[in-house]
Amino acid sequence: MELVRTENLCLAFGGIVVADNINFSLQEGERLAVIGANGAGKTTFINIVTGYLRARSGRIFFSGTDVTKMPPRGIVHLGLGRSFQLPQLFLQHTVRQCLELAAVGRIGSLPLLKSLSASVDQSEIDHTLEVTGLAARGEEMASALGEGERKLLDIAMALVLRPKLLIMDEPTSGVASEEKHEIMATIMSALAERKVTSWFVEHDVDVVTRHATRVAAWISGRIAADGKPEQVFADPEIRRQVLGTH
Amino acid sequence: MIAGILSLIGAAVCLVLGLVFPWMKVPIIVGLSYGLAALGVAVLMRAGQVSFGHAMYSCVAGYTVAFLSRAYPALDGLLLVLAGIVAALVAGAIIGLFVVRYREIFFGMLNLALSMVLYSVLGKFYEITGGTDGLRLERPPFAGLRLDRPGYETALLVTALLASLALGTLVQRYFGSAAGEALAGIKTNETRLEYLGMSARRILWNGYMISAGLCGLAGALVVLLQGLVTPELGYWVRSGEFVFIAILGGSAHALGAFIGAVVFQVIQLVGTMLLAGTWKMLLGATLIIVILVAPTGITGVLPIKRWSRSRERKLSLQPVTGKS
Amino acid sequence: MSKKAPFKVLCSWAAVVVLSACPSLVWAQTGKPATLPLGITTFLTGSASVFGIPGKAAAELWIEEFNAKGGIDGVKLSPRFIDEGLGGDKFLSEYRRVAQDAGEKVMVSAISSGNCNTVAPVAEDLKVLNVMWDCGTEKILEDRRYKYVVRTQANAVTEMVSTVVYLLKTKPDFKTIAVINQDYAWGRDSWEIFRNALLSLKPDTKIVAELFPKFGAVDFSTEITRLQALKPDVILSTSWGGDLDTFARQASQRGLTKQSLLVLPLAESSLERLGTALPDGVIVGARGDHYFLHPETKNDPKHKEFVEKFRAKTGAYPIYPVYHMVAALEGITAGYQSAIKKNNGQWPTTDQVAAEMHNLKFRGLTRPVQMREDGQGLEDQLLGVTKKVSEYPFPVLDKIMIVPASAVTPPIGEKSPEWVKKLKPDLLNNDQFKTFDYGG
Amino acid sequence: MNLDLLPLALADGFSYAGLLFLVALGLTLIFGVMGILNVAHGAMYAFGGYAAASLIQLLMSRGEVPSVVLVLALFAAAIVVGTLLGCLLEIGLLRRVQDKDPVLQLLVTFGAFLILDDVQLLIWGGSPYTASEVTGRLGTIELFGATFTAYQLIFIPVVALCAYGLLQYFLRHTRVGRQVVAVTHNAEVATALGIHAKRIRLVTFIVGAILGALGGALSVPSTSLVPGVGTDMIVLSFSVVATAGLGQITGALIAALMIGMARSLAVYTFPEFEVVVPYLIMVLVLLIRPYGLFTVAQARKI
Repeated sequence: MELVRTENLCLAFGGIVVADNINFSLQEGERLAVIGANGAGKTTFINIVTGYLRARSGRIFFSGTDVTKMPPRGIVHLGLGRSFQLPQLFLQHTVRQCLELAAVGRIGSLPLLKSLSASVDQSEIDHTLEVTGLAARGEEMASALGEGERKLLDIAMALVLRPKLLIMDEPTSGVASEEKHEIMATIMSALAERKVTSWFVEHDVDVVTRHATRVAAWISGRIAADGKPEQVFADPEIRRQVLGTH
Repeated sequence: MIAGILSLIGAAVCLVLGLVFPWMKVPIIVGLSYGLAALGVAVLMRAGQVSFGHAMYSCVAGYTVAFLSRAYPALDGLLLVLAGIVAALVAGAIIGLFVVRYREIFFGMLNLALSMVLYSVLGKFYEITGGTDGLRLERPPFAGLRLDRPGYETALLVTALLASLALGTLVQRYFGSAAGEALAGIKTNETRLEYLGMSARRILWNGYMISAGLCGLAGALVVLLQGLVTPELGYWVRSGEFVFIAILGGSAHALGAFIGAVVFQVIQLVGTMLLAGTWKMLLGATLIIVILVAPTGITGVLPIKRWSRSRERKLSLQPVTGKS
Repeated sequence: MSKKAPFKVLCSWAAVVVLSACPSLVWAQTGKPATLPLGITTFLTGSASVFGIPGKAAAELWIEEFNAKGGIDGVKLSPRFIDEGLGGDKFLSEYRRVAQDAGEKVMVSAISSGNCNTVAPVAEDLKVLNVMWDCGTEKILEDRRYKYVVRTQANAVTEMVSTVVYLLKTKPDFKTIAVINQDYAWGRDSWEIFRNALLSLKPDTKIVAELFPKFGAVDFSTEITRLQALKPDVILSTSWGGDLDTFARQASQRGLTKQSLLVLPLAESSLERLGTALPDGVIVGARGDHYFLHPETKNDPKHKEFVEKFRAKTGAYPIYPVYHMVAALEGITAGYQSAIKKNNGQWPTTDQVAAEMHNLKFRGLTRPVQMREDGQGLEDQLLGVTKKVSEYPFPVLDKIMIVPASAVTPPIGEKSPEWVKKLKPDLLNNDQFKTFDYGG
Repeated sequence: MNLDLLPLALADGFSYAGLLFLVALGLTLIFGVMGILNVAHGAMYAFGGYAAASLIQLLMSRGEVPSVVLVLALFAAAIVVGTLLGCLLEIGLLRRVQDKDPVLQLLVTFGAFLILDDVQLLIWGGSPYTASEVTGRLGTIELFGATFTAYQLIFIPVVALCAYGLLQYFLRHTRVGRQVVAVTHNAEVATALGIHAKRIRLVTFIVGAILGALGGALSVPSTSLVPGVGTDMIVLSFSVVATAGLGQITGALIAALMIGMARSLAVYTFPEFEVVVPYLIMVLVLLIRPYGLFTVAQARKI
């Protein structure tokens, strides 16, 4: 079924158009890779879809519900997880506590007295630590993690919410290229195991071709090309503008 | 657990001191009330927010106590305390709705402004509030007993001690709980909280209520002790003293607020003896030194922090199944 | 700890019951002490330190001399000063620390009516003699009979009624009056008394404005502009300290003093500071018959000598809080001495001294003060109008009138508000009101 | 109140606003550049005032002094006090907490304030200080049938406006001023551009401190200083700065006028509200515009 649909989504900051009348749709089970130069509007689009930014016009649906005016937390409860280009962690908590918080989040904002005794399924957290390869770091402070591990923790927190769709903003940026594949592999297997639809921003063509079933190429606030990786990468315009190769 | 034992010992010491040297009762009760108020401020510090107007909740509670007790002199002291707390909670709930939208300096300043409004209004409407001289109240019955001053003060002392122990434990539990962890999350990353499906404002609002209630209790106790309430109880400098104590003690553990309060009282005692009128100098110096040397406060540098961390985990997030 | 709590409750309540059973922890009196500690509360900080610090200086000066002369029957006084500026709970803590320290002691407290309100019941409960040395509120001693609390100076009623008397005698023909007082109990209560007294003695007076700028205000421009627009014949202000200085200065700078007659019952304490800022003809009071040029006692050696010593110590002429402090100390020591006499030479108990303090005549530096059974001191009132003279860099008081307290103080058992309303105009024809001209 | 009193009220509000603005200006400048909300600013005010009063009394004791000298003495006192305290605080204290969380920085200045407040008590004691001579020299003005002192009605507002103009010129048209602005926008970049951020911060703080001290110095001719003047002044100027929006210079001018006028209108209409007015305005403004009237808030980058 259809997970995300946007209708005529528009947004501009000052003069710059960051979302130019976007009609976009994402089906359950897809693995979408988003490519495009910096400032093309990839992250902005994610921010709009996840409710962090308000579109000037247009509508957004998530698994059938109109979420145009919903704050992120509302959409999250409908089953949308998100990770960030700069990992958004609780640096003064331990890795496990971060995931525990995510678990609490899934229960939802509790009334005060309930939350005093709210308990969390640790086995779930242990499992998530396993699949994201953070099992060994559970008791470390999040601030002690390396860049790659931070990315993983960022994603692990999203996973604990058991999302239908996980949007990952450059999950491998700032990671040494030899690590990239390994990290992507870990993530994708974790997602596959839970049948989570994925949508990730990625620059590395290899990574994209290896993990994506669909590619959307962004140019200045528009989706310039959308389709199977081989098709999109075949398009010379895309090669020039997005990948900067000939 | 060590923290718990420490607090019990502390409580016992206070009680003994109060019974052996009657004049000590007043400073001890005042000290405990400062501790409770600072505990309230410390709750917000967990979320990285510092309020420079929380004395207003002491003030709200204090005047509630005074008005009630003047209207119904037979009303029991314990009931008055409760009434005070409730008033502070209600005020906190309403004001909280607005101020939780603000962070850092703006949060601090808005609280400051609100407390100054209250302070000025109380000082102005002489017919109702007694102006800057405030309202006096006769010694009410306490826990059903008609007590003379020594007995009454002992009763207050015991009440203050029990309240401090109970609330200290509760707040410590709260720090360790899901809500408490989320509260601490506000300090580091609100965006993430939002993307975990939680409302930072709602979490902070809960914390704000708790802090208001604690400051209310503190105010009620002081007013019952001195039989007088004045707007000074809500002046920004007093709020500043709450913050001072909370910073001094640190927000790593609930015990911090009370340790801070003890230090504060000692500074005041020593200061007034050595420097007479200029004892606040010592406060200033201490504050600066603490921030330069140990910004996380006493509980931040003492090993007590680690105990509490391991303790929090056990307290709060017990595994439903499997290992921890 | 939740397990331990109930047990704690038990023993704590046990403690409560025990303590409430035994009367209260007063210290058994064991004969003559080595020294007699005096817990003196005074403003060392805040705006009221204009009174507090001279008061402290006076106490130090007087006690030093008194001890040099041998103290009370060999017992030396040892003052312990408490800052009223601490305010509220902190002040109370300090007061208790001194008041409940081991051994006999006398408390001399306080300047602020608010603090007097706080300590009076405490002292009574602790059975410690407390001498209120400067606060004005008459309510304390009228609302309740105290065994251990006395006041060695006049109260607001005596002060205000005598001010009304003086005003009506010097300017009988005014129509309108405005008031600008500090916004706290003294400012409000003193106006209440003044207004009622004035209206019962001169019912046709019209009150055109009642302004209560906040206590410690630093600018009265707006109020003064308003008063200029209203043009009242008389402007009353019972303010003191920085507030009074600022108001008086701005008023004379902006010519308000030319337009209306200023009545400043507390201005004696500002005369020297204000210097030439205050024009001639302003009515000034002294909260008692305190004035370093007191027509009857300015040449009295005791008074004269003290004024000189005080100037040498502080560089300023004594103001009324200084006289109040001396009066309090003279009163206490006189109380002890006559109690010792009655006790045929033995050192008296606090109760005996307290009893003495309720019926005693003693003299500070000016006219003697008569203590009444209700613990209220009868202190005559001195007022005058400012006059610039060459001898001093600030105005002196001319057309001085000394009003005997007995004529303007409600009798024991009478409540001031009613009594003031019952005042009759023939009060003004009282022949005891002595008047003196400057240099006369 | 009847309308013919309105001009009187406005005249009062105008002169009151002048002083308020001077103090607020220093506070907001320091925040704009250093991101520090300087509680010790109240101490600058008090020290400036006491110093000016002492200096003038000293001069007066030396026999006849021309009015110009007296007026200059006010400024001299403010500049000396501001520079000394400014250096002391910035170099001795604020530098060490530069990269700490703003609230901690605020608390450090609070500590400094507590100390300075008592130092002032030790130096000048408890009795009121003034320098009313100056006001007397400048004479009075008849306006709408009331007498005003030229000092309050004209001198203070003029000085306030000059201070505003000079500061604007300094920031816009001088090298150091531009550097200050650059540091305000982005200290890192500014440093990268070879601007000596450290020095700029020092300069700014001193200028701010002088403005605070000047506020105090200009208040002594018309008022009496008593212990605790600083304490009230801080919160008052806070409310101006917060109403305007932290770091907003022109905003502070407008906010000061608003509060000044509102206050004096209150004295004529609801005297009871005189004291509450500034804080009421601040609360209302902050509730409607969280970051003050003239600030535009920016979203957090993720």
